[in-house]
Amino acid sequence: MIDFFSMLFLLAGALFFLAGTVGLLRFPDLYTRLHALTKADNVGLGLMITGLALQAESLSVAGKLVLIWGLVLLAGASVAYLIARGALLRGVLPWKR
Amino acid sequence: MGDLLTDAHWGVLLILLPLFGGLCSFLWPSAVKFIGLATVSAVALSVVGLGDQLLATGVYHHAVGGWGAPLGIDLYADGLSLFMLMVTALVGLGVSIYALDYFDQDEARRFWPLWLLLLGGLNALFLSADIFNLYVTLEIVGLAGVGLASLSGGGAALDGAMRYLMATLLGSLCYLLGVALLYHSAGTVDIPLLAERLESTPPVWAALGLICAGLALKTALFPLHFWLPKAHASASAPVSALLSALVVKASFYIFLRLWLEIFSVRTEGVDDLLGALGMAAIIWGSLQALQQTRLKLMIAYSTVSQVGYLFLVFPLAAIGTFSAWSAVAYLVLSHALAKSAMFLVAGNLMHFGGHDRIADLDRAVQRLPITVGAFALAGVSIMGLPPSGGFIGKWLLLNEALNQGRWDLVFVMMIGGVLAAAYIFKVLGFAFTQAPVTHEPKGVPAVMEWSALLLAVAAIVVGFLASPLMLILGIGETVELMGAGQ
Amino acid sequence: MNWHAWIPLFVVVSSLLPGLIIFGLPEERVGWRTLLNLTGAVIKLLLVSWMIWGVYQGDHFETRLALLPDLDLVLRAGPLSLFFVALSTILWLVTTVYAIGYLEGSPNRSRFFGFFSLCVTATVGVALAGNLITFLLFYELLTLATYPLIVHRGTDTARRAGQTYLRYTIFGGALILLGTVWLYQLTGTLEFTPRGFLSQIDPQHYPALKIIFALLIAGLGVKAALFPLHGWLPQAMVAPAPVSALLHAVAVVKAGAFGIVRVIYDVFGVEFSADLGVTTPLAWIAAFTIIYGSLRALFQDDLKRRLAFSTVSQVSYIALGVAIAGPIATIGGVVHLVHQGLMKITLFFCAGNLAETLGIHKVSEMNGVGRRMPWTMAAFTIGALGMIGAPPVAGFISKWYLGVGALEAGQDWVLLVLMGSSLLNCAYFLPILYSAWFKPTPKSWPEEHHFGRQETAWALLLPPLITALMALAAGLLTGLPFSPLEWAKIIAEREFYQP
Amino acid sequence: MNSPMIYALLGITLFSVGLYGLIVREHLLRKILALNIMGSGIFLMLVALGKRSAGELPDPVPHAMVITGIVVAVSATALALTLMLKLVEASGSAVLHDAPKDRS
Amino acid sequence: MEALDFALGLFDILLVFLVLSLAWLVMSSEDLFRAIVLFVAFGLLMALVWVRLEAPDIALAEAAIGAGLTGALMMAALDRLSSVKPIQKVAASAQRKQLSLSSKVLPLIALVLIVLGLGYALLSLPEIADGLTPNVKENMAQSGVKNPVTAVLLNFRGYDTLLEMVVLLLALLSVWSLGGERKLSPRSTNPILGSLCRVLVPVLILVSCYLLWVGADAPGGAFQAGSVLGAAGVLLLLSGWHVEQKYLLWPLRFILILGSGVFIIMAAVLLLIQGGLLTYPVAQAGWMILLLESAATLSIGATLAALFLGGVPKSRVDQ
Repeated sequence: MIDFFSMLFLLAGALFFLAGTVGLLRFPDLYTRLHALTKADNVGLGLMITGLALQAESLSVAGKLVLIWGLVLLAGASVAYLIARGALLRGVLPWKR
Repeated sequence: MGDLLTDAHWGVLLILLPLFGGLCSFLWPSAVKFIGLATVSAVALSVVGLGDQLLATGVYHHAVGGWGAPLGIDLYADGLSLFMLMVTALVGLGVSIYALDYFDQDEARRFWPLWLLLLGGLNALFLSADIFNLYVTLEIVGLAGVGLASLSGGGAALDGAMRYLMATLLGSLCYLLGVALLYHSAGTVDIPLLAERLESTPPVWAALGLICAGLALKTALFPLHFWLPKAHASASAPVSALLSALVVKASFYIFLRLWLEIFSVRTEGVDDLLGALGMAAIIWGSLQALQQTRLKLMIAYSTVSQVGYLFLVFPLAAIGTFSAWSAVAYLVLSHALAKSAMFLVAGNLMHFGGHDRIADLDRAVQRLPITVGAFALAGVSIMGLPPSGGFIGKWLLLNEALNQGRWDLVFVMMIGGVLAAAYIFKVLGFAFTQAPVTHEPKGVPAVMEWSALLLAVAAIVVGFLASPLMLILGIGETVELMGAGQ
Repeated sequence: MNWHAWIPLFVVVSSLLPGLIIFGLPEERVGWRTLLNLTGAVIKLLLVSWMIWGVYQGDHFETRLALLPDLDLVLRAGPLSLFFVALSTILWLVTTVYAIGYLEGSPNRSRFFGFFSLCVTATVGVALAGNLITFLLFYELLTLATYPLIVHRGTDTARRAGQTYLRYTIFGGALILLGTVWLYQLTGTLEFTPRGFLSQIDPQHYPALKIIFALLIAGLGVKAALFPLHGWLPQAMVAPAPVSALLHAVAVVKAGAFGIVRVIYDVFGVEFSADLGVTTPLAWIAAFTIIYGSLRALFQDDLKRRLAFSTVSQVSYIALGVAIAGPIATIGGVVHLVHQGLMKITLFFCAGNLAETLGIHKVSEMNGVGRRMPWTMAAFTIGALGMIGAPPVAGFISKWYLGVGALEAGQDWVLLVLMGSSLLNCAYFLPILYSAWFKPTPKSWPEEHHFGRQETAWALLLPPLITALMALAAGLLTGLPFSPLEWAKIIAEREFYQP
Repeated sequence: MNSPMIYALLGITLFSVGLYGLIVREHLLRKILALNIMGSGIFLMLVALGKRSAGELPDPVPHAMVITGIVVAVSATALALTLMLKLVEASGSAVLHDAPKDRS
Repeated sequence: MEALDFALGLFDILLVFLVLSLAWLVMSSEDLFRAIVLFVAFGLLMALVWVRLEAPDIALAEAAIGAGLTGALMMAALDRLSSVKPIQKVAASAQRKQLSLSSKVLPLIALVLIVLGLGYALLSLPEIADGLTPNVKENMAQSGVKNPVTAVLLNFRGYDTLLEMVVLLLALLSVWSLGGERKLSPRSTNPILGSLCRVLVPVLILVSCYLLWVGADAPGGAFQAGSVLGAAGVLLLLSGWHVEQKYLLWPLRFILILGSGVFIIMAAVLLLIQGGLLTYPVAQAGWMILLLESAATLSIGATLAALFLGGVPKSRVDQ
């Protein structure tokens, strides 16, 4: 049962990563790529962590996994903001149709 | 008391003292000169202590951490190591005294910590019996060398330092790859154990090639010498002296040590290749030195050619004897003393006239007689004229070459000597004449003049100390065994 | 303590130490410098006299210091070495006096006298060397010590002359080094032994020995100015006069010639060299050099250059005498070592006096100089006559023994050489004497200096007079027990007759 | 061929690629990158071959060596980068120019 | 099980391919910025490789130092490089020069030859070799720690580590000697960076302590902990951390030499007591190693951050 949920979460996570990567490659400009990347990665990683945490031997391992997710969320969000801000300041214009 | 002295761990002290001194001099920049000189003197005394110990008890062996090879690292000192430590202490002491007056306060604060750590690295290198540990010491020596080379900060010095850094890192990496191959071939990095376990297999051959190439690059063996002239010529004088006299010899020592203990029986053809490169280095380096118009570049190219002499020993050692090895040790010693003296002289002349153009030395003989005298004496040793350390080394090497009928080596050595005389006397000749444009000379501190002279005189005096020095070299019989065991 | 084991070393040190101290003396301490120089010279003279007396009685003087585990530095006093040591010691004393006068007031005298002493140290070392490696050591030291003297004036010409000198001598030194190592490798010893140490050697090494002989002689021939290795000598004339005097009469040229004698007598042995067939080519080269040098001298207007080519010619008498390989010729050759020294140094002193006092550098400027400087020119005349070989000056003795020796050894052609050379000597010396004494004095000299009532300074005048008298005495008093001729006979006896 | 050997071969290939870059590329920053890649290759080989042991655990000694090596590498890199910056400041170029005379 | 092996094999091959192509791209890409980004990616993939090779200690070190700090150093250098001079032009002219056949093709041939030669050498090594595994296992009980890598680093080959600390210090000394004084950057006006710092730095310090502590028994140790600490330092420097000048003199220097200093003193003391360089008494080995590691962690962290700064730090005078 647990194995099944694990697999489910992991596959879902992988799907998000895939989508994020496709976005990274296909989206037209920096801001949209950033959007795809961070959003997908954050959710994807969260799903994966959940899937892995289900398999964890002890609560502390699961805790560590969640901690990692928290750190990545924090770092990802901040860095995405910093990159976008830097780009704006350097005069990179958002894409328009 | 006597027991205390012979039982003391002089070898370990030789490593810890300069490292500790380096840290202290970093921590208390205002006292660098005092800390530096005290440390270097203490190191010199410890070398004497170690020498005394070795003469009494034979080789020194210390298993770090009490583990012993192959798990732990062994320190090991025999005659050859002691000899190198002695060279280092002698040159180090001379250059240190010189540096007292050479650097201003700011430069001194940067120089001394680097130099003391370099000294620690060199000592550790000469005492190590572990090829991975040798890698780490090589890196200490290399990085400290680069730091020192860039000390004076001008564009040329930075350029030289950069070349040096690239070469030394590449050399280290090649060496490390060789070490990795050896470790996985024999399951140990301890030199004596490697000597027992290694067989002539492809990985060992590959390791030999890589280690030789890496060390040859660091030793600036022709044609891998391209980095040396600029790096050595553009550094400040005491640094050039240390680099040319000691740092180049450190990698050569590893070369020699590994050859003696590990590779000697497994090499055919490699020794001849090294000999051929040595010969090319002698000729090429001398010719280049002859063409230089700047003194420091000339001295640097002279190092390239003198390094060539060191490599002549490999073809001779295949069926060689003790005298071939002592010849090379002697050349190392006398070249270290003479070359450091020469670079210090160049420093004096630059300080004096603000340049080092050979043609404009402008009656330096009259104005700086001690300095020019030092150059001349050092030159005698470099040319290999009697009586000097260089002569003894050359005599032994010539003798061995003739014994084995290696006329090619004999001729190259003769030509090299004549060429060396040509470039050295070119300098001396211009030191007598008046330059077309005279300039207001600056006085040179006496300490700087005398320390250069002392090193040069030492290069001559060792020409009379062959018997005791060979006694020292014979400790542990590594050298003798290798000579006889072919 | 066994003094005999240290005297040879003391002899060397007696000029080395003053030299080193003089380097440290400030320029203006003239008194101290003179004192040191003269004290050293006198002590050396005393020590050498002691050794001569001792060796005459059969004592053994030898200093031995370990250089390498199986190779020693040896200083040994034998008849041949003492012969040369005595010459250099006496002439050093005289030349020092002369140099003090000559260089008065000129710059860098401490350096000059320092190297001057080193130069003599090296010469004495060359003389006393008891084996080939010691010889080589001092021989190279001589090269190094003379270089600063040659470039002493610091002009561009001087520097170039110095470069030329080094080009020749360093090359020569390398040849000797090669020959020495090779010899050592073949025999395992380098010890000078009367009649050589090679006669027992395996004949398969003969070709190698011939090459070694050629290497050694070529290397020595550079300093001895054997044709075609003489090129440096005339150029080296830019040096101050005392240096030229010392270079030609005692130090450099003689060290080369002495080395040739050593190699033939004490390394190869006369008989063995003759058996090897290497002496005849040497004799030919020497003979050619004699004629060639004289011919070149004939066409020099510069006085010192003329004397230089004369040296090229005269020194080869020594090599010739030795190469003829007979006892009497040996006496002639060896004794010429001293005779030529006495005569040539006189000539150079006189040339220096002319230059210093009157600014005369050329033969063509010497008209009537005999009346302005009679004493100097008298000494010059004695020297010149000696060179020609006119009795009773010393040169006659040398040529006589050479000629008789050549006849005895069946090498009659040498006589022709001697005669030709003497004629040439006449041709380049007699016109000088003629114009100096008999041509009218010009109104003014190129650059005249006055020294009170004498024709020139005492320190400049006395040395040539003394050496000229000695040259005369060596020719007249040949029968006295310590005369050069007697001593040369002892050497020849040792080489040819002793068991 | 087992997977450690594949990684060991990757190691030497990285070493060679780095060496190639070091020789061919002229910009100093690239040379520094090249040295780092060479180092990684050596480390990889060292550790990968340590997995040949018969026991369960890989040989820990190469691991320790590699950690040492990584620290050495970062030290050297930092020094090289600073030196490069200073050199560019002084000479205006991030390429080492060889005077033809000094070429060998 | 077999399926897993196959999948892992496939994964290995994919990873090898990726690492290799990244390395090639790092070397061949024309844009330096791109090359550095690729190099960081290369480092991260290398960390993965280390995990595959069951070398978690190295994986941690590689991720923190190899990819993280080295990347940061290079980025910072590139940034300063472009502020010094328009380097693109220089690079472009350099490119044009190298299009010649011999300068590019010959090294390529040499490369292939080296790979073939070394590959042959590797393949002729014995299939199974224990190396020093048995020796380590045998002596683990006396080492004072339970993580074999830590045992080798701090005990069996502790002397190497001592010298390695010296190497690190040397690099810093050289950088300081070269770089001259460098002012700490001004406080960032960016609110997010500041808050990120405030959250992340304590976490990093915590992680560092954890790594240090756990190193005795499990993957981790002074180097990993130190590099995490160094990362925290870099973050602080970027966000414009203010340090008063008085702390930048003696106290900073003290922290910088603490690691090597404690190592040397420990070595000397043990030499006196035990008669051997770094010969720990078995009973005390554990805490001694921890002491050494703690000091080393502080030094490594401080040194790495200082290396990032690239010169002798000097307090800015903004207040």
